[in-house]
Amino acid sequence: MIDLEPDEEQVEIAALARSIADELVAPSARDAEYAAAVPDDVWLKVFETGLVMPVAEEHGGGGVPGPLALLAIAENLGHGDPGIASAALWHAHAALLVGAHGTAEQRSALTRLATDPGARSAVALYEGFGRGPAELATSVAVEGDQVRVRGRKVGVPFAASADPLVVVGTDPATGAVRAVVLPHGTAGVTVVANPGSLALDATQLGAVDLDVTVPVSALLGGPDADPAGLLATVQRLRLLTASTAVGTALRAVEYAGQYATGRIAFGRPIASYQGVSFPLAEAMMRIEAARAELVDVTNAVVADPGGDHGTAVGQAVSYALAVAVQATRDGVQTLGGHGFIKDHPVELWYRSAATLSALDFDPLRDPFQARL
Amino acid sequence: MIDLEPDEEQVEIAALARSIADELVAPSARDAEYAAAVPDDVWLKVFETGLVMPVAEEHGGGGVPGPLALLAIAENLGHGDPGIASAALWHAHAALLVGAHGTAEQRSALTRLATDPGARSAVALYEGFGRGPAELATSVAVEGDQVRVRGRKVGVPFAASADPLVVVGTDPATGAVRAVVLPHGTAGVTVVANPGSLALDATQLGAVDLDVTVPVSALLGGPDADPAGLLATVQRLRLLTASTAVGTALRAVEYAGQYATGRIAFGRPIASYQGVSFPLAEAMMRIEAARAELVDVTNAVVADPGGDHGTAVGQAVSYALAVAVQATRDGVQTLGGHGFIKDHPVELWYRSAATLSALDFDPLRDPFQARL
Amino acid sequence: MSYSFTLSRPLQDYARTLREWSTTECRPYARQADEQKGRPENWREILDTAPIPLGRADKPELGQVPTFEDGDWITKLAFYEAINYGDVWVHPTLGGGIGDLVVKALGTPKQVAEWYDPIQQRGGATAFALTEPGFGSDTSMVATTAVRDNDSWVVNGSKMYCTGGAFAEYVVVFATVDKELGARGINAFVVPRGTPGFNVVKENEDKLGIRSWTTSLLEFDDCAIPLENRLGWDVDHPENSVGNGYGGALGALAFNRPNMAALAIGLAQASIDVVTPILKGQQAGFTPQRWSAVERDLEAMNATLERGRRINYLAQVTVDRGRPSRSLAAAAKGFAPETAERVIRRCIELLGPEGVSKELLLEKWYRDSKIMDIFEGSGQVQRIIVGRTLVGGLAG
Amino acid sequence: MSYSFTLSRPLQDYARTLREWSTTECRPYARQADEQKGRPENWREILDTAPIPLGRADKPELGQVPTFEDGDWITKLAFYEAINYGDVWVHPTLGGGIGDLVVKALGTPKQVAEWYDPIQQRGGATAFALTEPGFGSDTSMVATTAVRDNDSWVVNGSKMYCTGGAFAEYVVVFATVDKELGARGINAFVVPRGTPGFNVVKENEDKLGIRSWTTSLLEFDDCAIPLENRLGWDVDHPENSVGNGYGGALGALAFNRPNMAALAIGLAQASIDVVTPILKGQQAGFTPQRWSAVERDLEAMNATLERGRRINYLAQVTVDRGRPSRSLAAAAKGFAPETAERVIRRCIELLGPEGVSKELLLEKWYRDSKIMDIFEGSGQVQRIIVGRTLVGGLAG
Repeated sequence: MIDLEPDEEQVEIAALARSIADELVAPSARDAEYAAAVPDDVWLKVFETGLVMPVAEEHGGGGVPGPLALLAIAENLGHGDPGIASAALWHAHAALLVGAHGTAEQRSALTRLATDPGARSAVALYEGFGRGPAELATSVAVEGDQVRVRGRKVGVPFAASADPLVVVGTDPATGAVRAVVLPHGTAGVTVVANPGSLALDATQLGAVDLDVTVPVSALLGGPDADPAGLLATVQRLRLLTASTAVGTALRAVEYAGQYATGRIAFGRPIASYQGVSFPLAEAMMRIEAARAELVDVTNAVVADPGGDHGTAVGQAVSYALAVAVQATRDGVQTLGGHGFIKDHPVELWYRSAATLSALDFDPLRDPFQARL
Repeated sequence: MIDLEPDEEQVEIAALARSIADELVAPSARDAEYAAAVPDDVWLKVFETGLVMPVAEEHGGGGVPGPLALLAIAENLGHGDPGIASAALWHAHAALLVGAHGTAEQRSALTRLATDPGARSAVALYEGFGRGPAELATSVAVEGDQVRVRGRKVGVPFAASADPLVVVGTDPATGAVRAVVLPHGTAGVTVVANPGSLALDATQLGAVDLDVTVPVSALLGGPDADPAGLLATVQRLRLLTASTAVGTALRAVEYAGQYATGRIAFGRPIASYQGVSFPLAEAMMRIEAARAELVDVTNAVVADPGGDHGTAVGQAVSYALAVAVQATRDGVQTLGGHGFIKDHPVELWYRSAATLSALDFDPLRDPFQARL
Repeated sequence: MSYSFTLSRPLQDYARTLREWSTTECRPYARQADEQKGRPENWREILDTAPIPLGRADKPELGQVPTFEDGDWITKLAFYEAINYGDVWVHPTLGGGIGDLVVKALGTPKQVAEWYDPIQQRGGATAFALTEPGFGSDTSMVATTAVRDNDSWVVNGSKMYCTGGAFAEYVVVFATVDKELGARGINAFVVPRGTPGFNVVKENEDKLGIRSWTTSLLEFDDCAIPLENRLGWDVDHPENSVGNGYGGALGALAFNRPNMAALAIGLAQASIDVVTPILKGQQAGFTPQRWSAVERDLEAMNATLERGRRINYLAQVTVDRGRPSRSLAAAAKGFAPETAERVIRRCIELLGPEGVSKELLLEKWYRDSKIMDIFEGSGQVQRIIVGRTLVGGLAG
Repeated sequence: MSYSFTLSRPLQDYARTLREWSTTECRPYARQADEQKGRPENWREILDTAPIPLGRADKPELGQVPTFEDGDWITKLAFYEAINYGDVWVHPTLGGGIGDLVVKALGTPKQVAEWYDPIQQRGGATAFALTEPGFGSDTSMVATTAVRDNDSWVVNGSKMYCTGGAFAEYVVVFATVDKELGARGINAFVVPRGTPGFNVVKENEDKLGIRSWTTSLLEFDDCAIPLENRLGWDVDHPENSVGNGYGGALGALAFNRPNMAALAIGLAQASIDVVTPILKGQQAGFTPQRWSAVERDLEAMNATLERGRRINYLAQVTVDRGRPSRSLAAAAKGFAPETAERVIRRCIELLGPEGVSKELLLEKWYRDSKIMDIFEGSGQVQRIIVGRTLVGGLAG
């Protein structure tokens, strides 16, 4: 039945994430960007909340929040700063995958992630070309007691330092999704240096070329891992990233609304012009729609991990990112010349939303259209 | 060089068309719709202006206006009423094609069209499926001294009465565009009854199924007709129809603007709300862009009839129709409840633009997008 | 699941049954209802074929819409979408108008006993007249006047878009007793049919769409009604007056907005569902690239309607929980109707000239749908309300 | 052809040569200019490589932009698009600022002789300070004051977005002599560099894009200048004053708007032309359906930029013909910059993470382009102006 009341865990976790975002993450956004890294003290404090290290208690973590709680964490941290939020969440994604699908041995390695704030892990997922996870061209081929991984991953967080790097690909024999857990320094992992990006520099995005042969024990969940379950979790990672963008969009719209109430032009606060308030209202409506879609599709994926959710996830991700791009754009536009200078954070959100949008973009789902 | 000053012919013809549109066409719009035919007296008066019967003087006509003058006629008549304008123009299209590409014998038959206001002719062009004229599936096959025409045409004006009906198709042997001139009553022409349409009822749109065998003399321009020239003229017919829609769009925006200056809500004329004036301003900008594109692409087609203008014409038509659909929609929206009742003509323009849009629609060029 | 957009199975089943019934039994009368500008004459018989209770005002004995655990307002959303999926003519036949509901909302106990209770017991048609030719969204502009003349209120003015106004037993007319007072001067008056000076100028307005909905253009020309017909006002015991209640009454109407959005979604979903099999049958006519574009459009349209449904749910859950959100209601109404227009138009375009032909209902639904972004607050009004969550009262 | 959107062959050739030169010789410095927040130090040498005259202020002897039969303002459009196609850093290096042009427009003959003519003869940098932290589009809100104190005007206030303000010989500062007078009280004052109280708070503001354009944040703190530095005002012979000229001067700036739209088109076209060959090289990585979508996007983006060019032409032809249209200028500025943003973003998205990397210039051009829908009147301001053609002064 329809029940749109978040449960206690969701409410509490969302509130905690929002307070961390407001008090800690948001004020550190510029520092993280300039340093191209989350400042150590900020990372440590976020780490200590346990919000972004979803590891079971038996492995030294604070437990794995539920799927909707995770969405709420992503959105609320994104409300603080998309750069720091993405860095923290994308590190957490590796733990999520390993915790949900790893062998006992792989899971036991989570203890390090759960206890060492200096650890950085990542999932190498995206390949560009609009490919969804079921279409990945990176091959993960079992050859006897070895696994050979070949392909090119782009938009990989902590590309040069992730330990482990969980690489998602498909098994050329079956077409099914597979993943491997690669420790830092694995031979055949070539990081393509990235001189920086439009935004999200704290996530240290890079491309990775892979031609790796490792023992079959590196296969996430081993040779008999359930590909459907893995695929479902990977889809959820995409939804979580989209949720971060929704949080940023909301923040941009709130900020712009606040600014518009105080800024005077032609004798009135600019918020009193519908040319200013309508785009913000439009953004609010779309943000509600995008958030609801992320929740609903996450529920569907969780309820039926074996189902084909490619279309639904693709639509939800594409829509949420497009909404975030437009909302952050309208945020800058509302501030006008002030939106273009770094005294205000709207320009950072504008860059960040476009960056997130480029990571997971499908030309089939979001055709170009000039405004009509 | 850039020269955006219309010449004397264009200016005079546009002015004449506008005055006919304002004084004669616009006031008859409802009558034409109720009768599903242009009232005889209106048709006669429009006919007598010579604007919409482009026939050379040697065949009893008043001469063929230049390509841009024709665009201006279409736009200005569309400014009066898209239903009457389309009826008159689509009748004229047959004369344009025959005059430009017909054999001497075919052209001599234009005298009847030029002198008999009771004549109705038409071009059967559209097939749906987003097909451009070079892709038509209707086959026009020369078999010895006969021509066999097979296919289905939709959106055919005066489907049940056109004399002649000029059918455009492609030669299955060469893939080139061909047309045949079919007198009314040709065996094998089956008109599919249409119970009426969303709008443009005065054009008596219908579908026509064709399985016709006629002497080769029915081939427009004979067996050796230049397909490139024919294709170029057919492309111009599409641009002319789009121009009609632009005229209607302009009228809708002007009407809505006028209404908005007088209508009061919340203490002010509604035109003073940017939520009202911005969509109209947006429409004006797009109308300028659409009109300019139709002119530019028409020039390109005329300058190089042998060139491949499929993309340019497709873009121009698709854009102009999309602009018209949105502008007429915003016209209704501006009037609100009054826009929804027949006391005002905006609802008629709304229906007409959507109807024109459905005639020549390509899903590749105008992807669906909910508003962001 | 503690946070779910999925309807309960019983409500899903009810809605599916309703949708199938409205498609099978009611849709065949859609063209006729449009052309004749009214519900089919045998509407009662048609409604009698419903396998589930519809909550008919004319036959209350057939039962109300059941209660579902999802909540009453969520149920309404499913109900409105499903019944309108067949066609727009069906839903207005279920109720006898909303004049009596206004009496209930605004009247004194005595007035409720006189004009509301009997309608509940025996059925009957009532109407509500607010909109005037001179205003739409700005209801504070009511220009119809009610002037006291000894033992009467004398009403003068014009009303448009009065649903069922030509047939109702009485029309609840909003009129101002004192223009100086602005919105506070606006009161509601019960004007019985047959009162001298109550003229039906046009029984059913000539409209772009929803032609089967009888909306009347009315004129009140020195129309005198008894003093006690002013709702909320006790002529003998002024201390018992409950006030004009105008703002509150209109405020409550705000929560009907998602229902109207659901109507729009119903039409748009029906359009998609009509064209999809036709297009699939014609697939061979499209180039592979165009077919891919068609499939993409269909996917995108279904997805956007789902978005509209979810905003509707978000809005109406707040009503069911007793903490109604005006801004979510406005977001719901701001989103779906405009989207539905686009969806229906695209369905037409994908079919080409076949899409605009009266052979199909698409052209009708396109006309019907336009009002949904206009009535009960236009898209612009909804954006003002949503904007207030960001910039407060400056949005306007 | 008597009605044509095609540039003359000589102008086409000039523009192509300019575009190729800016791409080959200037674009390689684009990243550096962005990072160092200024033009390359060897900008003069780079400009020296141009095979065609650019109209350089620093070396007038190299020649002005040639005259073409298309008209001077049409020529400007082709010029701005082509030179910005290489990168945004190039174009501002050609001129020495526009302070002297304001002197020419607003000054008395004596003032023109003192501050305009020498700059024309020997070159030199001047600046123009209008925008303040407290306002953008609404220039009537100038809060900087100029108060007469015996033989001086004493200027107080802050100015932002002052291009070249930190380096200019003098800055033409807009200040009000009497706030009560509103726009009529606003006058322009020549404030030479080095005047006590003229403080450069920030040499170059920290901006999202166009970082190589030195825009200064300035502060005037009891900055006293001679009486004769008030433009258009003859201190000795008030009867020779030409008035503040404020409205007219700003009005004339309106016709620069399509030039700014042309800058945006240049960046967007450069983006398309950069990604197209990359994407074609990667075609094998796309499914056929997606590749079809990519091709469709590229086609649509090129078409929409053509639309922007045509509106630009429509606008500037009116200026060349001496009947300048403010509304067409506004339509041009309202159309292309917002469209260009979308185009560049889509180019980025089509490339995926490669598109946001600083390996390419797309991410920079995306940042650069944003200002173009803001400065010289935001998109909203342009829509107000266009709206006036429909609803007159009510648009606002």
